[in-house]
Amino acid sequence: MELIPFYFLAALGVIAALGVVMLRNPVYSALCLAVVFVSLAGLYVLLSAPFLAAAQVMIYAGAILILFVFVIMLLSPGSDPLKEELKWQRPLAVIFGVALVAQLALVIALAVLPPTRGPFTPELIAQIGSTQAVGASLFTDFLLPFEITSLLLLVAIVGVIVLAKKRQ
Amino acid sequence: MDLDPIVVTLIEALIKTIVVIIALLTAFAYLTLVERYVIAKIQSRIGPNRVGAIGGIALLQPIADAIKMIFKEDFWPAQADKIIYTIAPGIAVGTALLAWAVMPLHPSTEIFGYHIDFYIADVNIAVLYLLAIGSLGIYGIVLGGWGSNNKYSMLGALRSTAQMISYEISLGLALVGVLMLSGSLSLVDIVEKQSFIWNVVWQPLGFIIYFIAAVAEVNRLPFDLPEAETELVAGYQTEYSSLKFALFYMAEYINMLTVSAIASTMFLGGYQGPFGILPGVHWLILKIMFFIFVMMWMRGTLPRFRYDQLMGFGWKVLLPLALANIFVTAIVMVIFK
Amino acid sequence: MPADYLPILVMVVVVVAFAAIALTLSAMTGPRRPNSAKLAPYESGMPPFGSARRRFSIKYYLTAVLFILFDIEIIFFYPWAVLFRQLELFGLIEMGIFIFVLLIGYVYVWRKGGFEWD
Amino acid sequence: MMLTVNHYIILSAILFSIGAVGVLMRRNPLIMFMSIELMLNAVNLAFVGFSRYLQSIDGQVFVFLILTVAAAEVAVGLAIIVALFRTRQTVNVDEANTLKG
Repeated sequence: MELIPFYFLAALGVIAALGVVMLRNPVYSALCLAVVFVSLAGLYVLLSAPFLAAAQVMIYAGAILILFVFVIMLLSPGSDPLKEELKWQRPLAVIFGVALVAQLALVIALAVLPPTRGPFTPELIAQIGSTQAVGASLFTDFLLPFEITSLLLLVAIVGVIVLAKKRQ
Repeated sequence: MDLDPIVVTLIEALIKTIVVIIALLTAFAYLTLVERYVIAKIQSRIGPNRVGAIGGIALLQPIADAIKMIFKEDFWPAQADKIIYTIAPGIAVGTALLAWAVMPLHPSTEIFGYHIDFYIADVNIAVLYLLAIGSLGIYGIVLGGWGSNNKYSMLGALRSTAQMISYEISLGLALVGVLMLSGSLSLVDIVEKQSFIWNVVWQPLGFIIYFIAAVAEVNRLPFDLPEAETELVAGYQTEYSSLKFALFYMAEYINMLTVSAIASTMFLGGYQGPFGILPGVHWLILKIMFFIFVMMWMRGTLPRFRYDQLMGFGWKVLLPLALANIFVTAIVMVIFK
Repeated sequence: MPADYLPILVMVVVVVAFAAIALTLSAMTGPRRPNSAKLAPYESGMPPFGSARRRFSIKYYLTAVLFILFDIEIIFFYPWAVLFRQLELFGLIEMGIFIFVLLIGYVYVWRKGGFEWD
Repeated sequence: MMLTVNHYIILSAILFSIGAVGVLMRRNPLIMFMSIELMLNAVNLAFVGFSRYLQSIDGQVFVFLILTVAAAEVAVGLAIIVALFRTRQTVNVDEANTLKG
């Protein structure tokens, strides 16, 4: 029964991802990226991670992508130039992409997944709540990364102000 | 006849969704009428009194408005981006409606031996879901403004977006205090835990911050700079006509209903009556009406902010207040528990 | 459980259908009498000049960046808030440190005039 | 057929490759940056997929931390693109080939 929503969301995500890299107008690319984010959020729900799904939509689609749209409008670059300076680059990129898919497929086919099973079955996550489950781990086991994140954000704030306020 | 439980869930969800959407659209239609009456009364003049007037109340006015809207010319400005210009109002109204998927409307009851829950979905991330859907709603405005390729639309959309994201932070932080008290993100849980005392008693500051931020989120006076008529004609809606314009308008009013419903649910006990008297949907409607009336009253009496004052207020006053509220709540909870 | 979210999926489908129908209806009904004046951008009756897609103030961009960085703060606060009864004093201290570091950035932005609109 | 972890990993690999091709193929730094975000999201999907398979919550916590890192990265990255644009008046990366300020 889970296969129907999976294939629907996967197809939506892949088509939108192709749109991101193929469309000429950056605003359309951004819109396609929003669709990718939302379809991934749907997949997270299928994987019993609804908290991440909400965080994904809020942070990626609601904040990061809004910033992208703002920058597109700020620079208003229009479409890509059709003239290519490096003619061989585009076909080479596609060949590389195909090679990457082949390699990843090989790795996935050969991989033997470890049988370790932790305590967090979907039933347990549903019972304690996915927000509570992530939070409990984050605020105890991952305490140091959590605090360091604040330093990272501080550096980002200072960096942005320095870069954006230059020469005014 | 035995049906697959998933099929039953699907049918139930479909019926509830359609009922909720029809109720919201009706509420929207009559809100426009009520608003014109209230503003007319505040300004001591006569409101609409022509179409199907009964005792001076034009109950058919919204229907006349709707028919007029449908048969207006719908056009695409020559320089507009056709696709984005068309889908923007759809995004605005779609995200506005979707917020109601998690709103608990009435306590669960047995009717003819059949258990009915009066919400579309009870999920344990409901509050985050509301914030996430709210942040997607910004796309409708920013794309509408950009797609129109009109200077007023563009400026209106930019102002609107900057204002909404600024106040979204205070809005999100104002709810944290309630979550600390209830320990759950499910709106059904949060409402059920308020059967004795409403959260507003413990979170008066959080409630006020939420309400101010919510008024700014829905771009109502005194925060209606995105469509300040004197400066920007109609903001991001300038180039829109016919049903596309109506959809933006609809989104705006449904968002008003949504933030009022969230305020009622998170702070005023949702469908719970005072002291547990007769809980039910009529209490929720009364509370929503109260917030809507306050917003109309503010529109009738308050002047508009200046844009720099507006942004300064959000970042320099509301944000620190919301953070202070969280830490005071935390300290009090640590001391008294 | 993922099944809890099925009704939301149903609502998404209904809402998309509703928006699509409304937009199609809007395009189909009503007259169609376009002329060049009607299709030109509305600029209060003045002849329109230039494109609307011009560059705008960097301030909007700065606001959006600050929004992202503080939005992260919200997303950290939510799991913390629902767990606060278990975390208690420990939770208060660790979140206190986190917010203290971010407040340094907040004060820095304030001092540098990042919240001023002129 | 059951939904297994492989479904998610293969989808993740496909999205990752699309993102990688996008970075190599496009000349607009904004679209290249969006492709990088796509790759990052593909990896996130793999993390959550493995988290479900191994029944461990760690994968989800990682993704949560990656979200914040991505936000900081985008904020600074776009600030650099804006600064680049202000000095060079172009957003074509091929023209940003000298390391002079």
